[in-house]
Amino acid sequence: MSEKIKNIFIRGAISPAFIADGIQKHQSKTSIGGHSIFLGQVRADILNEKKVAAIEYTAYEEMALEKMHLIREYIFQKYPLTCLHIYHSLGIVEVGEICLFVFTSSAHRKAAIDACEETVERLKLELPVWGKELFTDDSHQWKINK
Amino acid sequence: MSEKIKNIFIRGAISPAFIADGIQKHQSKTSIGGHSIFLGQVRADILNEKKVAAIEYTAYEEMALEKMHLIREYIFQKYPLTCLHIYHSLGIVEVGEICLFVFTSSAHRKAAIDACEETVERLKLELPVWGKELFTDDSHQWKINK
Amino acid sequence: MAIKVLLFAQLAELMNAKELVVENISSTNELIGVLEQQYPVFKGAAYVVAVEKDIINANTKLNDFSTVALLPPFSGG
Amino acid sequence: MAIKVLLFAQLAELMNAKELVVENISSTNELIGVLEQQYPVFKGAAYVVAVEKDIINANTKLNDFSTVALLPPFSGG
Repeated sequence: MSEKIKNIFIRGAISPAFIADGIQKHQSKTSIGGHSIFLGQVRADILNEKKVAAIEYTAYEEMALEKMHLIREYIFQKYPLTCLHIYHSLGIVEVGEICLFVFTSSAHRKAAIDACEETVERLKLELPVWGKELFTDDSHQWKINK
Repeated sequence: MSEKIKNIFIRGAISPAFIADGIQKHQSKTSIGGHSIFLGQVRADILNEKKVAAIEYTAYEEMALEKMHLIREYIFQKYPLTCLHIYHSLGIVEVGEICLFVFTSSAHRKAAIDACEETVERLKLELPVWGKELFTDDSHQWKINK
Repeated sequence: MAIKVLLFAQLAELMNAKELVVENISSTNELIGVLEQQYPVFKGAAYVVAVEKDIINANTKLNDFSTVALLPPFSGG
Repeated sequence: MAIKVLLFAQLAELMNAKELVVENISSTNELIGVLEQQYPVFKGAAYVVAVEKDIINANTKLNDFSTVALLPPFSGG
């Protein structure tokens, strides 16, 4: 799977229609028996009595794409996948909107499910991406991942 | 979570637009931070040189809905979920089309991911649903789950 | 004593029927014995038995109008 | 020896800059020493250092036109 480096970044939120389109495109791949999808959605967290209105994402894009490429190669070696797609928002994503879309497909469900989870965990740890939590009172705070 | 028994059955394939609609509806639930989705897709398996063209699903519907209700209650007790939706096709689903849609949502990703996987495993084991593999030569065979 | 017997998947296909009504039966073991005697397809067929939508693991008493379902191995999803 | 230093997130905000060019630097430890001396915000700031997009765990020699990135804790996804 030594493909060229793919872009994963999308400006703004990831729309349900974009996700549907991704699913639709896989209907011609008839060796697939299962898809696993993870979606990250911006939560209206309350931090010190301030409410999150949106998250603004920035990234060290070149490095993130290189790291994502290595994660992809690792995941494809570890699991018998047909496909692996990753999309991450940059810029402002409002509360309730989707900022992360990880999509794995395989002949049998176990590979897709495990690969999806491991990809999500690894990209959260390893990609140089930052979320700035924008509060309803116009103040902000840098997000901390658990 | 002692709700009334929900229907899970849909006639024919589950469309990408239906899935997108399900995702869209959750954008107003701003306590959600992650969604996990599993999709079962009909595979063009080759069995004894015959190629699967479609699967026809039947069920003991009343029993399946009761069992699914019990699984739902168990999953909601075990995981801190915001939502859990399950849809399964009945009737004919062509190769490449989607026959199962399991959709979990939670504040933090782990609950949604684990609950989705466990729901899929349990419903495959416990729901009285049968797939009849229809081959391209008009013969058929009853599906065996691994 | 009329027992309603629901058939699914392979069993419905082999019997060319989705439902049977069997008279004078008071337990699941008795029902299975009668079915195997009358219809050879039940011998060696793989299925579990549900009474009123609950799968049973031992001989179970049946009442008039009990519903018994014979369920081949599930293959949903 | 001109080193390009990329800043992100909190560090870019505190410095009000996304990029610095620092002269006469030959290693990452030297670079960090100079930055901490000139800009107090770097003292006690949480970040890892990447040289040419690879995170380093020990002092690393820098060349002319090396690109060093200072990366606060990641919070994507």
